This record gives sequence, C-alpha cells and structure tokens, in this order.
Amino acid sequence: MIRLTEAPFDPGALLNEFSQGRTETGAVATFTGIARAEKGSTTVLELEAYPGFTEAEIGRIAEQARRRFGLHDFAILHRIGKIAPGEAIVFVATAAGHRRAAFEACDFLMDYLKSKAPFWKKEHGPDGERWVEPTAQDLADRDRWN
Amino acid sequence: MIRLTEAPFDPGALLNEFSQGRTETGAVATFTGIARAEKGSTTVLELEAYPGFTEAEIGRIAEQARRRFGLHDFAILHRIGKIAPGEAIVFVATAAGHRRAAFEACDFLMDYLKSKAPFWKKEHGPDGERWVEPTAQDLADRDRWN
Amino acid sequence: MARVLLFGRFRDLAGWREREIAAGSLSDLRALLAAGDAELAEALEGKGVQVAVDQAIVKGDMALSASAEVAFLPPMSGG
Amino acid sequence: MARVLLFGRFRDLAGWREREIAAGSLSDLRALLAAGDAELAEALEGKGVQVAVDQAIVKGDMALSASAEVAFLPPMSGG
Repeated sequence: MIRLTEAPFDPGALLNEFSQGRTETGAVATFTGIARAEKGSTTVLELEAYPGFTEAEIGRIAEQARRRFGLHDFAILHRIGKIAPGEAIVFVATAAGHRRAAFEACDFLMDYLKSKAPFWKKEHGPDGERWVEPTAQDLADRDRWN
Repeated sequence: MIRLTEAPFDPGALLNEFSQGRTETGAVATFTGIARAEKGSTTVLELEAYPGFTEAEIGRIAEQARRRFGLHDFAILHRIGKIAPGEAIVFVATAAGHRRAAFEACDFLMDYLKSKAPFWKKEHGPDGERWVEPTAQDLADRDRWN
Repeated sequence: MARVLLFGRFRDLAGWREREIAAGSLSDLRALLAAGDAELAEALEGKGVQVAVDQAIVKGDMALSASAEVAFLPPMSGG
Repeated sequence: MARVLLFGRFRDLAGWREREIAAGSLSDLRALLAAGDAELAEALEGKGVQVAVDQAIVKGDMALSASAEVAFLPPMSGG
C-alpha cells in the first residue's frame, strides 16, 4: 500500500490493519515521522508531492526493498499539505519472516523517503518560511545501501 | 513503560498512546513480534517469565538503551502465557529526535529480548512440545552491540 | 503546447506553478524560460535538479511532443 | 527454608515448579537436589544456566538466608 494524504492519519490503525491475519510473518517494523516544533521555530511544515509521479517512484523503490529484504508486505503513507507540530508526516510498515529483514527494509525505505523521494518540504515559522533540502546526514544514510 | 501481560494486547493503541503529544520527538520506531504458525507445526506458543525479576532486568537494559541512543522514551510490552499464531508476542517502541537513534535502539532492545531477557519459550505443535533456546543468529545479532 | 510544472522553491521563485508553453524541445523550453526569467532559468540548471518529461526522469535535451508534461524538480526531501 | 524456583525446561524435567528446601548454601542445595534427582542436578549445571538468589544473578557458591529465594534459569529467549 502506497498512499499520499492531505488529512491527518492514524498510525495505530494502520499498524493494526497491516498486522492483521499474519500467521507466518513473525516481524513487523514501523517508523512514524512526527513534525517537530523545533522549540517554536517551526509552526507549520508544508509538504508538496507530484501526484502520480511521487507514488510511482515510491512504488519502484518499495518493490526493490521487497526483493532485497524478502518482505512479505509493506505500507507507506505520506502526508502532503500543511502539517502541525506533533502530527505524523510519514508512516512506513514492513513485514517479514524475521526481525532483521523487517528493520533493515524499514530503515532503507525511510532513508530513501528522506533523501530521494519526490517531495519538497517548506518550514513556516515566526521568522518566515524556508525550503528544506536533504542534509549531509540524509545523503550519507542513503549511501549506506549502495 | 515496561509491562508483562497474559492477555492479548493492541499494538496500534500502544503506538498512538506512545506518539501522542510529542512535538520535539521527530521519530518513533516500533517492532511487533507475531507468533508464527510455522506452516502448522506450531499451534500455540507458551512464554514464561519470572515476575518482578523479568521486568527489572528489562528495565536495566532499557535504561542503558535510553542513555546509549539518547532516547526520549521507550515502551516495552511482552505477552506471557499461551499465545496463538497471529497474535502479538512483543511490542517495542522507541522515541528519539532523529530516526537513526530510534531505529537502532528498537533493534538493540529486540536483540536483547530475543537472546538475554528472562523469558522461556515453549512451542506446542501436533508433534508435541519443545523448549526453544536462542538461535546462533540471535546470539550473533546481540553481539553486534558489544 | 508543453505543460510546464514547477515544484518546491522553483514555484516560489517564478511566482507560478503551471504554464502552457510552446516549445519543440527541452533546450527550446529552457531558452524561452530564460528570456522571461533569467533567475529562474539559472535555478533550473542548479545542482541536484531533475527534469521529468511525461513523469519519467530525463537527462540532457529531448524533443517535446505537443502534449508533453515537463516538470522541474528541486532536490527532493520527504519524511 | 529456601524457596526454590525452576523455570522453563527445568520445571518439566523435575515435575515441579516451586519447593521449600532447607539448605545453608547454594552448594548444599545443589547436593540435596542431586540426591533426589540426579538428572535435574546435572541439567542445572549446564551451559548458559544462571542462578538468581533473591532476584539477583549470582556466580559460584554463596550462603543462603532462611528466607532466600533461589531460581534456576535455563538459557533465556523472549520475543
């Protein structure tokens, strides 16, 4: 499942839906990214996607993760539009037979989403707004998988 | 939060409760371990703990994880007693400022729980029952953190 | 007419998000954009910028069909 | 009287989970267990087995108080 949404979402409901009826999976790892207030310096985060293209690009990488880590399944939900501090921005769940594969695939997908997925992110704060690009750490994290 | 429970639990509700009101956390990683049917060879899993001692030992390692990875918070819930295939055995959640710390702490805690925490695990199946001890992989996983 | 889409900081820089522009190739399109807005055209040549034609990333120049969708994509950052 | 607890496969092997046994030290306790059940006593000496006295892991021999709780713990495996 790959989905973009403009509305706030419920990570717990997604985790339960994702885990349900799995009698051979063994391991479900999740990551929830939450908008940070940055001690008041960010009041709203704004995420833009390229509808159609963004889902297709994520799908391409998710299929690569499925093969590389032998995933049984994955779910990726990403907020777009304006997001308040404390709200979830992204939710990734991975299911595998054993925990190592589930953890690594979840980590891999998040590194991809942070540094290479077609999203553009703007921080709005009391001092105005600024576009955010991947940090050196994001690029180094991504390069671990090459 | 560290808790043992004999009753089935709801990982989604735990994730939401854990994530709520965090405006500086940024990253929540979770792991849910699910009892596998092993294609019918396991019908019931039975987990035993040493009440009091088990929670205290987990608490000692969780505090170590909190310091090592700079965690904002953690939650560990572990089933004991009889568990049917498809039911959750263990849930670990970690909260940190950034995703690397949240992932690594969750991974570290699971390696500990699988190989060193005071639990004893019996598989019941059509061919009888057997006690399960940590695999060579479990021990190798744990030794990554030394 | 190519449908030109600007994302992220390009949209703020240009002051528009979507325009119909008649251009036979990507290089023609870049020249037309530069004639109207030199600052935007320079930003579109920046490090890490990608171009998608009909929702596929392309490198270098290419001919554009009459109904092409051309998107200029600043460095990406999700999550 | 020490309160002796067996966990995991030790309980199945011995056929009991908890017993009160009068023993002044861990080595006395092991000798008493061996006199009653040689197979159990041997298993308790196995690789990876740990002993907790009053819920703290101990190594080697030690004196036991009259109200000591002694637990024999097979190799652990959760999750």
